[in-house]
Amino acid sequence: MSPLQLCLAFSSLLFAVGLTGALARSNSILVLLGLELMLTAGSVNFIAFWRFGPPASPATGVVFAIFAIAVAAAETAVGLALVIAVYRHQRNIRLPEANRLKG
Amino acid sequence: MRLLATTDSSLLERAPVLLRDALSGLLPPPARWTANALIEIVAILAVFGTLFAFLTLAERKILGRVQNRPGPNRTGWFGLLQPFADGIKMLTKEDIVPHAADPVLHYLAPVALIAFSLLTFSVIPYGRDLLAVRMDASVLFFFAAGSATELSVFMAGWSSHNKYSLFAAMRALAQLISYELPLLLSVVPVVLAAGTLSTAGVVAAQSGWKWGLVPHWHVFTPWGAAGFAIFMVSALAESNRSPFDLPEAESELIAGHLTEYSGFKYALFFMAEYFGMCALSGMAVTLFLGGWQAPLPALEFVPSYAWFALKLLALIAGFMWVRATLPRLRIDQLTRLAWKFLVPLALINLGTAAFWSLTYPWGGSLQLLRWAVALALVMGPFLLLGRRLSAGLGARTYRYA
Amino acid sequence: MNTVLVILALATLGTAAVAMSLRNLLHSVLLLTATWAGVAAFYLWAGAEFVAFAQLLVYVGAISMAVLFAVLLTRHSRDDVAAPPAARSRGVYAAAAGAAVAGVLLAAVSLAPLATAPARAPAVSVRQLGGELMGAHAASLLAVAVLLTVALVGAVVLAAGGPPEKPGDTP
Amino acid sequence: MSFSLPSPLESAPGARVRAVRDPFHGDLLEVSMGPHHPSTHGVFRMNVTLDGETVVKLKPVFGYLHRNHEKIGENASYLGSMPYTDRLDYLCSMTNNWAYALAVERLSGQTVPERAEYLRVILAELTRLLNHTCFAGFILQDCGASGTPLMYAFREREKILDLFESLSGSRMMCNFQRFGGCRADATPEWLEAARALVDGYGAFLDEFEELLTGNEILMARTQGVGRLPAKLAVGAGITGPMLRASGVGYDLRKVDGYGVYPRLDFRVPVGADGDTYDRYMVRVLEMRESIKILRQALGTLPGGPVMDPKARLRGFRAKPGEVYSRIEGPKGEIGFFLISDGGPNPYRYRVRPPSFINLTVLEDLCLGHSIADTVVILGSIDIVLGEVDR
Repeated sequence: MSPLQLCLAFSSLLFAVGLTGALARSNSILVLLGLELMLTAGSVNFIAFWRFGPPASPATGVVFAIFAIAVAAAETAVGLALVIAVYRHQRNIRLPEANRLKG
Repeated sequence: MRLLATTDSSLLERAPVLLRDALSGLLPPPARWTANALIEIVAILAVFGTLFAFLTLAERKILGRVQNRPGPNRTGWFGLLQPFADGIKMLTKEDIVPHAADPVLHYLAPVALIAFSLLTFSVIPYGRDLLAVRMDASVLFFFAAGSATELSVFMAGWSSHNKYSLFAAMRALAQLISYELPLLLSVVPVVLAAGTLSTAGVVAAQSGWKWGLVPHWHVFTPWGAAGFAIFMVSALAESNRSPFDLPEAESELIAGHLTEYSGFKYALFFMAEYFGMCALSGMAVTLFLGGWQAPLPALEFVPSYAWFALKLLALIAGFMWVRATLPRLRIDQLTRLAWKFLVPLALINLGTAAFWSLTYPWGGSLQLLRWAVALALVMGPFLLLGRRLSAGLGARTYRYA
Repeated sequence: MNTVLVILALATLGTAAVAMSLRNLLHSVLLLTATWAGVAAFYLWAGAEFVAFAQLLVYVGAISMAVLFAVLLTRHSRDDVAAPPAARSRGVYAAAAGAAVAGVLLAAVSLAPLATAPARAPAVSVRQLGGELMGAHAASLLAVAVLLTVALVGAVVLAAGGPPEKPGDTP
Repeated sequence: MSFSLPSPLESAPGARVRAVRDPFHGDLLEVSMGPHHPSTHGVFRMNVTLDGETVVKLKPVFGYLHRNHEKIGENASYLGSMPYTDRLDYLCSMTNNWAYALAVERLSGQTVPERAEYLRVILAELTRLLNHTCFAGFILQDCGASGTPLMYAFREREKILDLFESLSGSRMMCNFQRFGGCRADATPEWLEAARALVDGYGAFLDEFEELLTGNEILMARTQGVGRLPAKLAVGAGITGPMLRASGVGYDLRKVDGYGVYPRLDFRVPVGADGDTYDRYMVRVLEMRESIKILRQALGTLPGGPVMDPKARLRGFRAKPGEVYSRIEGPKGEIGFFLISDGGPNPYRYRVRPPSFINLTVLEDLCLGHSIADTVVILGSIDIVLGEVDR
């Protein structure tokens, strides 16, 4: 396998692990972390293609990865705030019980 | 890694690099790179390990002198062997792990802490030719590695299964989240002015003297002085030193996250605290105090690493002085100081630095205007925010019945 | 060169997989921190120094702290950090879904006619990167900045805006 | 729909807990601070219930140092109790001695020579300096100033203790006062040394205050923290500097005018807010007044005996009756209640210890403040466990 394919395999597996975690667990923090892993797998792809892919502008992949990290940080902040808000309302953070849209 | 001794400097200046090359020269060429790296690692460990040992002694001596007592003076001349006695004591003490503790995290915490704090040493330029790892983004690396240390404090506090330790863990997290921001923001103006994220580049940007007298160190500009002050205050908080030693506040939380640690693990925490202090002071020297540069052209014959050591020790002595003097802040005051004072100041300081670099070509009387505006930009917010911060506080007058 | 990559990938995937299956939430978070550090190591291996350090700073330094904070704030007692796995059937379905996605992706990756790797990494200095960000990508940079600000403010409002308090309730 | 958490404390009968709500209202954590904690000033325990770091309930637990003082006093002779009083507040043995001696003197109608009265005032004011100096050092230590103020304070304390030692033979357990006077007379050299100490004390106080009194961190830590309203202070029987810090100008040296205090010119500093800062500052100002008193007393010390020649110590029997006698100790009103049935030992012996009674408001002061404040507030009450537990 070429390095690019290895990198892509790595990111695919990371994505799958994140997906499995997000689907399998009912704790909302763990679900959030699973999503985070999937996002990380995305930015791994950016770097992989930047490094081994067809040459484009020299910084594009890096710039995209940076943006991805920033967006992931924002997503986590909002996600955790939601988790805390949910906890304040129903005193636990199990997702199956957070199925009402009413407070 | 690929260090080459500059040829125009004195023998003393080049001595460390020459010594390293002589040692690795004994090996076949393919192994030299690895050998050089190993020698550098060992040198950093040895120098800072020794420094740590004697800093503990110096701290106790300085605290002692400030407090009208002699400090340790029984082991060796002037207590010079005290660190070794302490080391032997620490090593021979029983390593206690509480029954209810989380054993893995309890074990990992000091190890992770010491590892991360050692990482930060790799990017500090100790001298003209002394820099272990040359990287383009070494300033970023320094703070990335340093930010992980508080994670270990959290691990220690959480895993000990002690309520005081748990408080320490929460405090450590709050403290880190609050002070990481001003610490990084105070560095941004330097990066802006130097136009580089590499530590060597920042030092190079501070070379030279104005009128052959005043060095071009960042601390001698209005934004640099403010940035230096913000950096040092945040560094005190980041390294959990008094008056920001809330995680281990001994009068409140016994010893905070260290309560359940003993023996060598405790020593590792202690070591990491001093390493953190050394690393942050070293970074402050690099970013604001001209790194290894001599203060006057006439003093350039002194090797650059000596200047670095001198500045480093001066800053560490400052840390100790502060510790001997100030009371501790409360956690809400600590976070308020960060969010309502240091962060806005650091942001405004960024603007000041931008103004300073935009008005670079101004000359003559405009130079005076430049200084006046920059000083106003630094002092005005400082006074205003400071007044708001200490609103309602003040000396009182008392009546007599 | 590939050996390093394989080792890195295995370590990263291993920590991620274990983290996703642990009962103790705190251990999960700390292990995930290791995962993120592993990804940062991958970036460093790929030559994207800046991204690696940004990843370290943002994930290990900030996000892990925020997650730990959230874990500590959302529990009933000191020892309440256990996150019991959901029903067995759910785990099986999830594993099946994950395996299916992984299979499809891996098949696509191994079958796709991908260009061969260039001999050396595209060298990009921090200065260049800064130029790119402020030049070609200035608009997106601004958008991300606005997004971050909005997210931060929104997070604070969500987390801190509790139910209206009765007057006289607070000291 | 609004949502509120039922707090277990709100529904508890008689709970006077102010509900302290923060946005992250979590579950309550109980922490047992003490009996072995660096800042409980001895073996004292506070069962603190915390919401985050905020105190919502505080239960003081004491008695770890209980020594049966009052029962021993009923079985020992009148003179035999004197050394025990040293151990009440072991920082202020001289004032404890005086309060006990005064009670017995009133019970038996004894008089005290003029010189002894002056000597008692001198020793009491030295004790006040000693106590307040230690207090100032300890409270700054509690605030987190790592040792420096404490060491400064201890340096001065040693000088006073040296004086005590050369006069009574013991640094802390002086056992110096007797019914009818003092056990020994002060030599001219001793008086000279005392004058030198008093002359230098103002400079020490200036130095000490320069170190931290104007410090913003100290103000932020103490101003507005642990406010004690005057009404609560009077209602709870708080005395001493703690009461005066709350704005009540009540000082037994002025109110009762015992000893030779009416002849001396001094003022009583009074605080306004009753917070920790006031409690600290009132004590510092009191030290300056004590210096004034000491100057006057040392300047006008009359000659003569220090012991009433008619006084009888061994085999002493008081007339039947009862007496409550009190003086203004450094920590507040230290009083002794004695009932005599004419026998060689008191029928009933009871101490009114100032630290114990001042400690009763601890919970009121701490509620709503953080755990770090609790330590400072406890320090500002200035307790000695020997006296609290007796």
